[in-house]
Amino acid sequence: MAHGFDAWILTLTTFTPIVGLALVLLIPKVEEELIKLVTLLTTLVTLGFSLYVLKNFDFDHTAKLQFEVKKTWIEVINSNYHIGVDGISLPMLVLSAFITVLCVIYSWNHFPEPHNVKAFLALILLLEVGMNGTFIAQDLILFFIFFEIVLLPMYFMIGVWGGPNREYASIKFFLFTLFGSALMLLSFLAIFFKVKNGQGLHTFDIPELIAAGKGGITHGVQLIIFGGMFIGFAIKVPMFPFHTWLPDAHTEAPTVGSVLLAAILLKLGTYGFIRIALPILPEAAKSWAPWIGLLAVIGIIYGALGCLAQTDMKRLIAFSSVSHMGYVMLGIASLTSFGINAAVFGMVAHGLITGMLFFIAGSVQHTFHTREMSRLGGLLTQAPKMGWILGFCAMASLGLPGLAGFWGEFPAILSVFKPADGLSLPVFRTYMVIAAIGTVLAAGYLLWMLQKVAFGTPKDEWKDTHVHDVGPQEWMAWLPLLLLIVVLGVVPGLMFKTTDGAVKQMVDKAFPTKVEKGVAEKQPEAKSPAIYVKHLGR
Amino acid sequence: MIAALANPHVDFLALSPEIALTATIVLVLVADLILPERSTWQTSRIASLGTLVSLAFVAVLENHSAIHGLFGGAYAVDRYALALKGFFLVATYVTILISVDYIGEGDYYEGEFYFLLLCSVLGMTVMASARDLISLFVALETISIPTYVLAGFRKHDRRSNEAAIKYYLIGAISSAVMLYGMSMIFGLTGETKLSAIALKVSALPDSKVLAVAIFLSLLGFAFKVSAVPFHWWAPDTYEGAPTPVTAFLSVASKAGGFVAMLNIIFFGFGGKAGMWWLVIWVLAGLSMTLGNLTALKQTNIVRMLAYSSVAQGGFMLVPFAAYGIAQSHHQTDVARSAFQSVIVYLLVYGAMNLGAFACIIAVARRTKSGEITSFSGLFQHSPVITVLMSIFLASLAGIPPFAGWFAKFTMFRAAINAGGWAGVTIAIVAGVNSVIAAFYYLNVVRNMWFRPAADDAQPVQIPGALRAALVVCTGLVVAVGVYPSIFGDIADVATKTFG
Amino acid sequence: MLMNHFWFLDHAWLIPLIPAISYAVILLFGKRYGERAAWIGLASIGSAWVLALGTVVQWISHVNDSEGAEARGVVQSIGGMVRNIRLAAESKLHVEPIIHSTTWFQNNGFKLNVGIQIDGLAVMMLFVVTTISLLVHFYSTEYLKGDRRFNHYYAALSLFSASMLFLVVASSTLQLLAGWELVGLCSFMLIGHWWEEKPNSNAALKAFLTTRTGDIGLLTGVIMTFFVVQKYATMAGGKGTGSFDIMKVNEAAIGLGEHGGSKSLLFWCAAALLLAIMGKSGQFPLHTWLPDAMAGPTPVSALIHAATMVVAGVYLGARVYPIFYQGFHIAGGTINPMAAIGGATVIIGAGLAFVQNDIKKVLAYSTISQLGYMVMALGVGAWTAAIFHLFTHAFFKANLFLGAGSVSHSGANHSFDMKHDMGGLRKYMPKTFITFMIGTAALIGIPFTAGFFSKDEILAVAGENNFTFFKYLGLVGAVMTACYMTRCVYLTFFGEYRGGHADAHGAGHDVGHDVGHDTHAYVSDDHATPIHDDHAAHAAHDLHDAHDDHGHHGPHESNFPILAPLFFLSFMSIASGYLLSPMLKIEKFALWVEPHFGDDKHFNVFEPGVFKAIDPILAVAAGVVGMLLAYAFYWKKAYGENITERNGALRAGKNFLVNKYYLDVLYTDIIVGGVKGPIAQAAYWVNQNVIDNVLRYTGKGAAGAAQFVYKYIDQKGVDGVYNGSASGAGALGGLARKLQTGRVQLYAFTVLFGLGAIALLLVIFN
Amino acid sequence: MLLNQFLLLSAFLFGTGIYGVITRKHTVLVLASVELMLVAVNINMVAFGATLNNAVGQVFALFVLTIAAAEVGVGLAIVLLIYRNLRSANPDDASVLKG
Repeated sequence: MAHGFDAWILTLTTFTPIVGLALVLLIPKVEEELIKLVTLLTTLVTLGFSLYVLKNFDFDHTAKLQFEVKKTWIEVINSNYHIGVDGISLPMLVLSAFITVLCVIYSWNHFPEPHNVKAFLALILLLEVGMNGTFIAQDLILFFIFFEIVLLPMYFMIGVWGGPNREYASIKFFLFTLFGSALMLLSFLAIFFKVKNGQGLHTFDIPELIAAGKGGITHGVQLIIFGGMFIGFAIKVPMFPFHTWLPDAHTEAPTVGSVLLAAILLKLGTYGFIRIALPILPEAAKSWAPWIGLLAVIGIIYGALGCLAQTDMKRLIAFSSVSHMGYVMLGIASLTSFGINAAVFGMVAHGLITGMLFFIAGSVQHTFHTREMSRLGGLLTQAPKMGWILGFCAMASLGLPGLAGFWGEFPAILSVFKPADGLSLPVFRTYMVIAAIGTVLAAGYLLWMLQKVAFGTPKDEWKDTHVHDVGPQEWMAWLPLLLLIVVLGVVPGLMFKTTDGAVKQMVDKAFPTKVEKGVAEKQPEAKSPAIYVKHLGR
Repeated sequence: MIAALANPHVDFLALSPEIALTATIVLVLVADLILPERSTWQTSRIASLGTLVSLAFVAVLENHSAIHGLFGGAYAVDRYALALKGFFLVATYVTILISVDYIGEGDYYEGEFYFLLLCSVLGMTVMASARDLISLFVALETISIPTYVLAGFRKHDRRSNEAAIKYYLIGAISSAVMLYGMSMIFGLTGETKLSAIALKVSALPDSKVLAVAIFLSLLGFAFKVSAVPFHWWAPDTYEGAPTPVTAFLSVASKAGGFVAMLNIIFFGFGGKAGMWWLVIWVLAGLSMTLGNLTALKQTNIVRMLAYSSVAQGGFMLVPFAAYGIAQSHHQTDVARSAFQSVIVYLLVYGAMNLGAFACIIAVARRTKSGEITSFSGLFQHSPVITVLMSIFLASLAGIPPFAGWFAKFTMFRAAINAGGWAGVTIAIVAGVNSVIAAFYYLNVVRNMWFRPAADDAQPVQIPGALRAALVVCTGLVVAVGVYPSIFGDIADVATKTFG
Repeated sequence: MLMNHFWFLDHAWLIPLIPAISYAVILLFGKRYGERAAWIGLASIGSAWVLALGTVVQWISHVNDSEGAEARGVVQSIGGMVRNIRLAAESKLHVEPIIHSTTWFQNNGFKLNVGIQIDGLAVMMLFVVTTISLLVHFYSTEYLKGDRRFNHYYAALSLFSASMLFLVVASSTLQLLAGWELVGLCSFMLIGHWWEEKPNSNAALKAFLTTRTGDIGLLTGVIMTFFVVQKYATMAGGKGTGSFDIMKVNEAAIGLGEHGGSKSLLFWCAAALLLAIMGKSGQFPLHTWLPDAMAGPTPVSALIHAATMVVAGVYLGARVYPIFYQGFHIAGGTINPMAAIGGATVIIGAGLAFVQNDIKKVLAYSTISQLGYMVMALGVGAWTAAIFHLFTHAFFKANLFLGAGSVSHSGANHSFDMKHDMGGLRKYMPKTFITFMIGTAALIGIPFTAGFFSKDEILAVAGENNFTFFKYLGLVGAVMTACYMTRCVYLTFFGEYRGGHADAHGAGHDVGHDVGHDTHAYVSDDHATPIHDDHAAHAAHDLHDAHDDHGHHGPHESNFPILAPLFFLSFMSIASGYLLSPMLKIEKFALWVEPHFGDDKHFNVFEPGVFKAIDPILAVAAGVVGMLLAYAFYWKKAYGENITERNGALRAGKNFLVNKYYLDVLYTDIIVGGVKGPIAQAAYWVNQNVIDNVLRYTGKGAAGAAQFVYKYIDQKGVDGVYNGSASGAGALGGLARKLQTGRVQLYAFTVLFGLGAIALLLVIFN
Repeated sequence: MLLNQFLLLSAFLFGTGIYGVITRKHTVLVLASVELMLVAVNINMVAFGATLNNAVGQVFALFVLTIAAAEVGVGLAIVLLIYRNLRSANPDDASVLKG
């Protein structure tokens, strides 16, 4: 239990945007500059809080829940306001606060069409509350609440400021996620009634539920409960059969909307798997794992094929995130701590890279007023900086070693080579090969896009128009992302160090590997000549 | 038995809320006669004050720990009854607030309006404490008859008359059938007091006649709650009647029906749950699905809300079914929690619906039309009312952080808690229905936010009383959404009083 | 401190770092320096070269010290190669590599170590890469003068050198993979240097995607190496974890190979890595990207597609050789996939080189063929020979490429079309001619040139390890190599200067140098090869060089920055051969370079071939026969003043041939005609239509499948279900609305009817 | 035996009442048939009260009578209203609200 300021820090990180929201609502619609300033200030303060959490986070035992606060919230249903951060949720929390600040900076003079600054920034702040909250919630109901709070602001953002087909896209996004979360809620309730915690009480508390273990639910029922949660999270990820809302939502959403959607909202699903589905119902997870793997792999290939068929640049990037999230789910499906570490890394990396890609797509649309690749071309000649950044992000996205994308995909593929005990090796190894083929397809559609948009000479439509290259706002919004992509790519240790402890503890408890009988404790030195490093003496 | 009737010991404190109400009714009547034509709006002031006084009495009784009983238990004023009386009175107060300007601006008989309104509320407060077949019947009729008149209050408008006649006829038939059922119950048990009936009924073997008797007596309330086979009157009456009356009908009188059902089932037929839970289960499923499906294609907002209230009625019946399932397996604690969730849903539904109707009235004052398309582009020029309307619609759809999610949550909880194939299937049907419901609620939101405004649209002004009503409703919806224990505890305390 | 014997070896990590820094500097400040960006590149690669030399010297002294007394009398000169080295002693004590690695990150008990591993192989590669890169940097200052993106080019070149050196010093397979992909990226950037033209960016895309397909193998292969180590560690009962370190991987491979156990993991790992080698080193069938990659500037082709990048595959093979050795049972002498692919590539590469009219394409196919040799050598267990051939090939192939560049740059105003714009250039460009001839000689394997020693070594060891089939395959390859190289030389330097109308050509040097003009020139060609390859790429990209202003008045000798590298490389093409030749009993190279694979008493693969007189003679004979055939075909027909008089060796060959004149006619008609005619045409046709199109069609197929999947399955199928259910609900709603008729008695009827029905049900069931 | 006859009578009356409500084309007669149904209920009540020798039956009947009177009063007022507006007492004419 944290006390003093530490107890408040997480609540502050989540609810400062509400304060900002109230301030923004009070300011009349006309003073746009003031509104922008207040919003930027609030998001910066929230980022400051999250960085405080990062600084004071005790990295030695990342498994332990830190900054933990547990207050009664609705004692009728024994659900309490239990929040805390550990190795898995810390990176996501900081990423969420970080991306929101960048979005506010980027949209300084990039406001989409109906140009209602006040409402737009208010929605971003409300969105941030939902996002931050989901990552710190340690109670099923609290998680559900924040999971759904995110829905409305995104619905309005797509609906009011979206592209031509925005109404269909926004309602589709809304209903998909609502259906998923309805089923998820039913599963939460089923767990609530089936599992008793230490004191023999029904509880929604995630750590207690994990500790309670199976709690006497028969395997069949476990499968159904996991099924409900699976659908709820799979829709959000999105995984193969439930993904059709994503391309529509992304193509119609305003730039900032699709950045937030891609960077954070998609991660709620995978985070849900890691935080709730896997640890609470390990047996069900083990019997579901091959199917999750199958859908993930289909998602990779299906997403890649989807990209190859696109003419709209942004829709192509949207399909690419279906494919990338396939890798993240593949990592999770392996049920090994290696895979899940890769999944968490993949979530952060995908957030940064695809967020950047959407930023660029937004700027391209802002300058060329179209995203049709057939009409674009020769970006490198007209706006060289933007062209090179697009190239850089394409390379990061196809998983070039040395950039963040690689550490999301490679360990995931590696972990599937040797999944947790009890999972069939041949099946998962075929997944591995397919996923590897997926990397080629990824290179295919990304470079194909790069060639169509960046290389070649500008179409005569734009031949003479003066095109202004990357502006100051854009630089301020993009530079941190680019730096992070490189830093995480070169030094993945930063991420793996934080997530390793928490993931290991979760996996060892949920999927204990059968230790060979009677193994000598001391690892016998393999019969090889001592490899000694020179210059001891000299 | 006769001796008891001779000089019943009357505990006036227990009756104080009803007395206060009656006094207000009389006052309103007299004021209407005395006051000159111009200042008849004073009657609304008196009516609202009277409701508040009665509410004060309820509060006084609330912290009186002792349970007051009258007429040998036929009229119990316990925590449960007080909670519901409080709800009815608050709902009425908000309805009055809503109708002050509506009635004032339209050419209506102001005095009579409030008189009828308060009579109906009196019926509801009596219903809350009724533990006897006769008082149940009398309370139900006291609620219904004034609303028949209120439904037809716009005398020169064909649609209002039509609403009244339909409401009247179906109402009369249902009460007749209910009485027929009650008479058979009386015949079988020889008792009218619910507690006595409960003993007798659980002693009786499962006979066909008993099953039919129970069902017939339940049917009257199904009409009031507008469960599906008996809901035909609701859409037409809601559309025809003046909007404040519709609000009153959809919230207060529907709640009255539910309270009656609660009383008769919980205190009367609890023992024989095995016989009637399947019926309620079917009613719930039908109401939800048909209500939601028909609402999808509606063009008139009030008619859409009518079907939505039919569907919400269906959602509220789910805990009843769960209660029935639990009782048939003799899990009393599960039954009690199902009972609780009905009360929570009731309270939340009341706040949401009244808020929604308040917004519709505010907008209709300027657009003069109930069509959904008339809402298009509202966001461009009057953002406040748009945000409020969106909050209520989102809450009706059950989206956090508004109160609706907690109502839906307790409903799901009751269904899953009851368990078994019945509980789970009804839960899944409810889940799918809540998604369908979200579609048409959001259709209105879509109109308001995404569609361009008509060029001649001016901003919506919200008069004082309506503004107060909106503040109350929004405050409740958001507060309960963020901190659900407000209603959660009320329901918990209410159901603790009896076993 | 400098004098510490191992300073260079310890700080070898500096070598990749310096070019990386120069990349960053040029990228950030390039704009301000303009042309002078080249000097930053040159300075960085120069210092890297000096460091590399330091490592070479220290490594040699380190090896010799551990040799003990016998190796006295070794004369070492820092600058040039060792001239006269006395024979080393027989007993070979293999020296441990120097490894410095730090834990990069930890993930659940598994530590990823990143660092440097310096041993003979690495030192050799460091030397080759830095030397060639230095020369190319110097060469490019002249060749690309005035190019629009001059500093971008130099930035990419430095990045390439950095990543290649990073790959070379890698101590773990994962680090090797990182370097491998970075090198792929740089080749993408450099091939697509003039990305305005579609063909160039197509070529760049094709190169990246084909190598990327190979990288599937690398990705899965590296993963398998991790589990090979884990299997070996846990096999001995230990609780060890997997690791990517190359030393551990090799140990585990040897261990698993020896102690039996399931060979399938090793086999699949070897197969996967072989796929990677095929992709990167342009082995059959993934070789089609290499000729297209000639769209890039010539120095790039010289550096990347001749000397360094393409050999990365062979380097990988050498680095984790035990995996292949055990995985493919190379010791058993049976035909293994590696040798088979190598052999096939040798023949196909040589065959295709025959029919090219573009000098760079010829050299590209010849590189493919030579790479085939190296892979075949690895496949037959001739580890040292393969690496030695890599060493020598880098020099003479770079020499040839730069020579071709010089010819095009000054001789044929930027066209690489032998048939059309060249011929008789030896009169105009004597120096380039001499260096080109030396390079060709080395390539063909004329005695006492580098090629002769290295190629001969491969064939000798192949024979020794009783892979006789591959030995003769190699010989046939040698014949064909000689043949096509002579043809190339003849067309470029002998006969009349066909670029006659170059002046007019020169004059009309505007941008309108349309592509169509080139293609029709081939109609008149005698064997009417339907060359529809991407020659357009060359013609198109020429117009970039066209803008350099130095007055184009017909072919003339290139200036110093172009010629200097050529001289150095031709010197190396000869001198580098003398490091390892059983004939002359010199085994210095083997001594220095052979790696240390743990206790290698069972690895007989490293014994340099026992010298048998027959082998060199055979090789020489093959070379001479090949040359004579081409000579007979061209010179005889051309009657021009021929080369043989001036070159002693050729004169001897010619006299020999003249006596067998009639035989000659037989040869020309049957063999040359046969070889040149149908086989080559068929090979080329197969290559263009089948393999190349297979790749192109897979691309198109994928796009087609994508269209289908997206249109039908995604939009119609999956989305259809959701839209369908939505409209279905709507329809149901419409229907339900009809129930509400508005007639109150009908309502009453339904109420009472419903009531009656339910009551009836209750009666029945209760 | 006596009770059954009463119950049969009341059931018969209840049936006719229902039939009348559904088919009569004049609203006032519909109201009359509703009254018929209430009469059936009263018979039931009184019959049970008598057999069980319990006064509550009659008390209930009295309540039903008074409430029925009030109900019919309101009903007739509404019917009158419709007649004044639509000039016809046929319930089918009052069906503008539908769908």
